[in-house]
Amino acid sequence: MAETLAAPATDAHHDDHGHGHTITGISNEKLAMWLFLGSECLLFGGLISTFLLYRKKLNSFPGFENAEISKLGAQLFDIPFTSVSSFVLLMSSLTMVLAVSSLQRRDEQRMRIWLLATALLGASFIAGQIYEFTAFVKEGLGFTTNIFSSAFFTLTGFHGAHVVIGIIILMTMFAMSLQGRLGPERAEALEIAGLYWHFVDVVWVVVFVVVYLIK
Amino acid sequence: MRAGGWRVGQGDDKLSATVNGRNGDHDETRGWENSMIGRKRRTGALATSLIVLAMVALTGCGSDGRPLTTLDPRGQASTDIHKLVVPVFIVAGIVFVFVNLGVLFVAIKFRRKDEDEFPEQVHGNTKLELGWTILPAVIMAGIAVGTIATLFNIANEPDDIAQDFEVTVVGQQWWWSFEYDLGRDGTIDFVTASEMVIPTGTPVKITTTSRDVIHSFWIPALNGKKDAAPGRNHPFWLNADAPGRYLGQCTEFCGLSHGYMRMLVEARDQGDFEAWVANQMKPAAIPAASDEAARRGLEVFTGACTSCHQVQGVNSNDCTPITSASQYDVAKNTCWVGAQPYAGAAQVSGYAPDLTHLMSRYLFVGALYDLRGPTTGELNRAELEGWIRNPDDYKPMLPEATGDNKYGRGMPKVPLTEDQIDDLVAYLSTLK
Amino acid sequence: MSTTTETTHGDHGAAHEEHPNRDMTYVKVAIILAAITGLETFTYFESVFDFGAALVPVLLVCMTAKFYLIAAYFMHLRWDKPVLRRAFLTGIVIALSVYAVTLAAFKFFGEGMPR
Amino acid sequence: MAIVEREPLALTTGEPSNGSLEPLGVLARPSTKTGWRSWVSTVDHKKIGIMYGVTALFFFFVAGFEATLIRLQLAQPNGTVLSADLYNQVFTMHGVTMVFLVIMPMAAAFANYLLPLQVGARDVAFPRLNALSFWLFLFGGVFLNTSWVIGGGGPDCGWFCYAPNSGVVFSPTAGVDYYTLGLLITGVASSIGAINLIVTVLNLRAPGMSLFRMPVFTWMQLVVQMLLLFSLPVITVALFLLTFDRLFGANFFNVAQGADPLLWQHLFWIFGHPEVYILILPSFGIVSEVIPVFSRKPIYGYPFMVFSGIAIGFMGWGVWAHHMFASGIGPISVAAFSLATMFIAVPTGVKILNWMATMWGGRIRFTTAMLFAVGLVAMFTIGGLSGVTHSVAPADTQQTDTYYIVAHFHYVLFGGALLGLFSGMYFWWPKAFGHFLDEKLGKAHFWLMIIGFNLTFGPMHILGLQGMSRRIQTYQATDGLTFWNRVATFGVFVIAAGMLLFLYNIGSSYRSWKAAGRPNPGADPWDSRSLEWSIPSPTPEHNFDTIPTVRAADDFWHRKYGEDEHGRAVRIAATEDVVQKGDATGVHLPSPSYYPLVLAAGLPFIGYGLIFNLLLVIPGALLVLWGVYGWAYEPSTEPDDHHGDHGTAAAAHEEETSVG
Ligand code: HEA
Ligand code: HEA
Ligand code: HEC
Ligand code: CUA
Ligand SMILES: [Cu+2]
Repeated sequence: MAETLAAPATDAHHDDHGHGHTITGISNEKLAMWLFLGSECLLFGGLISTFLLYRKKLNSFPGFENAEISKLGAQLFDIPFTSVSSFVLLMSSLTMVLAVSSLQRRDEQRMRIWLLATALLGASFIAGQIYEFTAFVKEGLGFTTNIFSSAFFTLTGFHGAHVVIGIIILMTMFAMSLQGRLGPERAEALEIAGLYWHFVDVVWVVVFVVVYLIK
Repeated sequence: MRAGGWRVGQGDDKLSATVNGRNGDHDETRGWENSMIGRKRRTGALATSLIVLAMVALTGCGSDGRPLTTLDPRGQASTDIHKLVVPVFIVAGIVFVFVNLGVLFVAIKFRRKDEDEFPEQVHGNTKLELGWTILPAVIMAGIAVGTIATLFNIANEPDDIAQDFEVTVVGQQWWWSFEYDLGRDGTIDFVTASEMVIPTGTPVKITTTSRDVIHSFWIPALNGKKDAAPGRNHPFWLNADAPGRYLGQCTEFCGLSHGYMRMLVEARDQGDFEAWVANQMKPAAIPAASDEAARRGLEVFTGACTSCHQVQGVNSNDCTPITSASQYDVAKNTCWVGAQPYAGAAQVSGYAPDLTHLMSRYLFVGALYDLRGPTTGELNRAELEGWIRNPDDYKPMLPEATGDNKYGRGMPKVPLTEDQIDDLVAYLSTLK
Repeated sequence: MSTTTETTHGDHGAAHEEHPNRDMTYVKVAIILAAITGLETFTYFESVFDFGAALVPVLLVCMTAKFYLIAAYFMHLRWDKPVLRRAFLTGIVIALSVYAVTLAAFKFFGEGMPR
Repeated sequence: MAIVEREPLALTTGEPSNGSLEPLGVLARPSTKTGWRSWVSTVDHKKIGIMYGVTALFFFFVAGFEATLIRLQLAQPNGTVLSADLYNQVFTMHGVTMVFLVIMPMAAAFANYLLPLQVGARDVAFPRLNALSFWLFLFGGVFLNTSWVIGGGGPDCGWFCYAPNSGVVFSPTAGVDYYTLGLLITGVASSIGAINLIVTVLNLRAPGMSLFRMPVFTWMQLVVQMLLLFSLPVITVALFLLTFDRLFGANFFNVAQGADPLLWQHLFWIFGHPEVYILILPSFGIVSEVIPVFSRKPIYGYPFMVFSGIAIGFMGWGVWAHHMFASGIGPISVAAFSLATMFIAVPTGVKILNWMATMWGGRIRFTTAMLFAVGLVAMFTIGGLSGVTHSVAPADTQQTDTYYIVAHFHYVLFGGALLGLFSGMYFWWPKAFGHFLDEKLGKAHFWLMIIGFNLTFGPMHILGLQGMSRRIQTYQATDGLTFWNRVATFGVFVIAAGMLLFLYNIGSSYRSWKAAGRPNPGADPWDSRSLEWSIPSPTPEHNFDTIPTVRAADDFWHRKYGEDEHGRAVRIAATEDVVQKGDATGVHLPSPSYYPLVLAAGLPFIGYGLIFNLLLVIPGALLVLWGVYGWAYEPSTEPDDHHGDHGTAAAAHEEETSVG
């Protein structure tokens, strides 16, 4: 048999340190989450582009330049209010990362507190969004009012749905932690949930600027 | 129902007779022999390409009897396209022959003959492979140059474009209307359906749009397609080298009767065209008292048909029947899309073909049926009666708003007696 | 917040060196993020300060900075394997280019939008 | 032996394995390895692959039947086989079914079966998610097809379903709702599958299997899954917008409100063009495996093959508007997309020529698999070249929406994708089922397919250039299109004969194999090159006794052959000595589960609920919840299945993120 074939495989590296037990050293779950987030960029990109296009279209649509209709557009935004809820969501990212950090350092008690704080901040963001939506509907800007409103509610609604799912994940993890099923050995699971949470925050960073601030 | 002898696409010699101009004073010699339909293939047009010739030979010679063929251009734009595509076909043909003969050759030459023999283990040859990466790139670059040149050539309006009028082509389920704007001042002067008439020689400025869904305007002999999309106005132009009648087909799937949505462009000499325009500008005359059948027909018509159809001189501006011709003012007519800045589609075709000069057309119902004999100009009474009697026999439509289908599209079956139908036809045949 | 750092670190010591304590970093990043958000919100009050033509660029820079900070620090991309960064970046790059081209095809950029 | 045993790997996520967690709910795990229960609860990538294949083949007959109806209707002018309304539904469902329920899942069948084997893994990264993908696809496909029977007929908007014609005003029946919701369901299936397979390929490669030692098939699938990952969200957006318009009165395609109908077209084709490369690249991969084996030469220019595949994947993102040359996007956009499209011919040409170069100087064995592979090279080229003529934008304005386009895409889809998939079937059949398909019948099948295919679609080039529009339910006697339409209709019966022969072949090959006492084809019946051939046929449940260590591309081949001084292959080891025996025991494998099935079964209910009655959403949502929580509380591996002596890299992972 040829020498080369019998020789030990030199490049069969077993870098089993850290989390990785895979050839790349990255866990399957983490890689999967990042791939998922990559694909979510295309989803939100599509929704944001639709919104941008239709906001501009509505403004140049004949008969829609008048004040009454534009009142049913971006003029309704309550920027100070939205800034506060953006800030709330931003801070939930901090509490999230602190929760992960706590678990990595085996401080489960603190982790649970941060986790709960994150979920609460997320929930207050959602509450703010519900308030905003109802205010718009009261002003006469419903989902079916015009192309702007359909695009606006769809975009922010998709984001809101992501936040809600995130809250459910966080609360599930909180419950698991209480059951003792989320020990430090599963810190990576929490980290991955955190990736999702931060991504949802990052999407809002974009939405806040592109939808609310740029006119 | 679709009697063969009446079909426009018929390539028979008997159709080569002269057709009299509607106004009689124009002895039009354009006739069928000048039209692309039934005309002999232009000699030499395809001789440039062996491969295309082979293909054409395969298809059984040129455009004979093929009113929609793309291989027989009759306008400036279509000719430009043709000149571009023929070399591309040749290149493709060469690559095709090369690859397929190559595969055949390799397959035969390198068959295994001996169980145990092993070929040389070649892993590749970077230079060679780079070669056949670069070579196609170079070929494609060549094609790209021609493509871009032709593209902008066609996209830009030609300098000699007709200045005295333009046409808005409006698609709707499942027929076309053509709104003529004389003087290009933004007001529509008259409207035709199914058939559009242009002068020869001069390119005509066209805008395509739609009242409901997306359609596509395509006269293969004259130019490529241009979609007609609701809420959008797409610039386009057409010209025909010679007088003739050029068939077209809607080519964007637009629902139930998409396959039955055709149109015809008729090119006329300048003078002939002007006469046609002058006639179209005239409102329809109220039938003389002596013509009792037509008079009765007009009554039926205003009762049963004017809710959808327009006859200038009969309908008012707001599309309800009027009593005198003086109430008619085309400039203020708001029933037509294009009479004002386009403000979105009505989403559903609430409009029906303008019938003012119905008898100036040869085809009707989506240019699918002969209204008048192509040679004789004689009314095809059976088809017209049949259509009025039961439109659904002629074309699948959804005229009735039923259940989920909230809006009707197409022409309904109007409950009429046979006598009434006769009277209607008598009236319609006065709409010269 | 800052106390978190010391206690947890003291408790568990060197056994978990693969998880360096970055809590202070996170807090700092959060402060910067908050500051940028403040600036963003500030642009809304045109009566106080008018950014004029610079408004959109300023906002976009703020947005990108926030995006970067969250992705790099909170999502650990700074410290994680490059494959993950590439997976995410591929998504972002495709999304940005594809949708930018789409909007351009609608004549979104520039003045007016002919129908 | 040379195979280095890989160390058993621990669970990455530290799922407690003390057995304290009782599986929850009524669906106790089946313990049988055979019978229908073993199929509906399986998480084995091989069984899932086979189920994908069977389902796709079934749908092929459905869509082929629809195609036959189309051809019968068009056999003569003013055909009366179908009404206009039915015709529109039939061609829509034909296209949708062929694309989403035939070619994609058939390619997924190969990906599922082969990727773990080719990279040297015991299963995919997330076996239960893999099962979920399959069930979602199956239920989505069935859901789509139930539109024929429940709810007023199939979608009637064409496979790209342009707005506003697909809006509720113009298509008031529920057909289009089936389209949007059905494609959303199958889209979720493909997205999950894409993530799963990418992770599998990146993470679970055997030691030494660097990226550039992976078989070309694996590479092409990797590109395909990346394309899916990033393109599916785009059509998801489009489908959601249309659904919201139709069901909840949104205005995305309401032109009267100022919406732009071109928005749908852009979103659809941003997905749609990558999609056509999603359809073809798996077949390119298959052919790149088959041709070297039967030419007894390595693939010519491996790096070029890989990079051209990647290049096609990337360029595929920049050309979508070539489907919109006539749509009125303006000359500058048209010019840009026209140029971008042309240059896709370059990487594709590299592939064609490299395949020819692989055969060049080889010792070619014309097995059925090889015939189909060579058929692809020849036939795909024709389709590719007509594609190039479309990319010339001004010319395309004469061609678009005519049968010339129909000819183009059938040449690339049938003459490319489908022929490649058949090649793969004949090639890997013994690996999957332990017996060959009959070669004589196979060759007859091939020739019937090739002849029938050219008879059917060759004339469409002519018809299209002669002005026959697509999607017309009939044409006129005076259009001069009758003759070639007749030929095309005749052709489809030749194809159908070929397909019936294929069915017969499956049955008769099995029977004669049984009658002959089930002879085993051996691990490596074709003298092949990649890892899946180093393990017995049919593949044992645990795939590899020991995970191999890889030293080169075509590692398995190099265990059998060295090279002499003339570069000729010389045998250095008997095949029997280098293949694995498949007799390992106690390999730790993921346990079967019913929950993927339960979860997936909920979605059609939600779909029907949205269409008919929101009350139906409740049982659907309950099924989904049951699935999710049953799943979350069920350890992916039974504690008592834990034998521990052969860990596996992948199989035992708990997917904790799947809760969300
Ligand atoms: C398997 C799927 C598949 C593949 C691989 C392709 C490949 C290509 N396609 Fe095709 N296409 C479709 C599936 C596919 N297509 C479908 C389904 C539609 C219609 C959708 C619908 O409307 O319903 C469509 C429609 C379509 C259009 C729109 C037509 C229209 O509607 O107006 C265009 C336009 O440019 C196009 C172009 C191309 C090109 C340039 C390639 C290239 O990738 C081809 C490259 C290959 C070669 C060129 C051959 C080999 C090369 C050589 C041997 C090298 C030398 C060659 C030269 C120098 C020329 N395709
Ligand atoms: C992979 C994709 C794929 C495949 C394999 C096919 C296969 C076939 N296609 Fe399809 N086709 C499409 C994808 C595909 N098609 C798409 C995407 C469209 C566009 C749709 C749209 O416009 O929206 C289309 C459109 C399309 C049209 C245009 C319709 C129109 O525009 O009006 C036509 C017309 O002839 C056609 C014909 C055929 C035929 C005859 C086959 C044959 O090859 C089928 C052969 C198979 C069988 C015959 C079945 C197997 C055998 C049996 C079941 C045995 C029993 C047989 C009988 C009972 C007869 N197809
Ligand atoms: C509800 C509306 C409606 C009514 C009422 C109606 N039509 Fe029509 N008609 C249409 C539509 C729509 C078309 C176009 C059909 C097509 O080609 O798709 C049409 C087409 C026609 C055409 C062919 C026009 C052409 O150039 O193609 C004639 C002639 C015609 N109608 C006559 C009549 C007569 C006579 C009546 C009354 C008895 C009538 N119509 C009543 C809607 C209507
Ligand atoms: Cu109008 Cu097709
Ligand atoms: Cu494409």
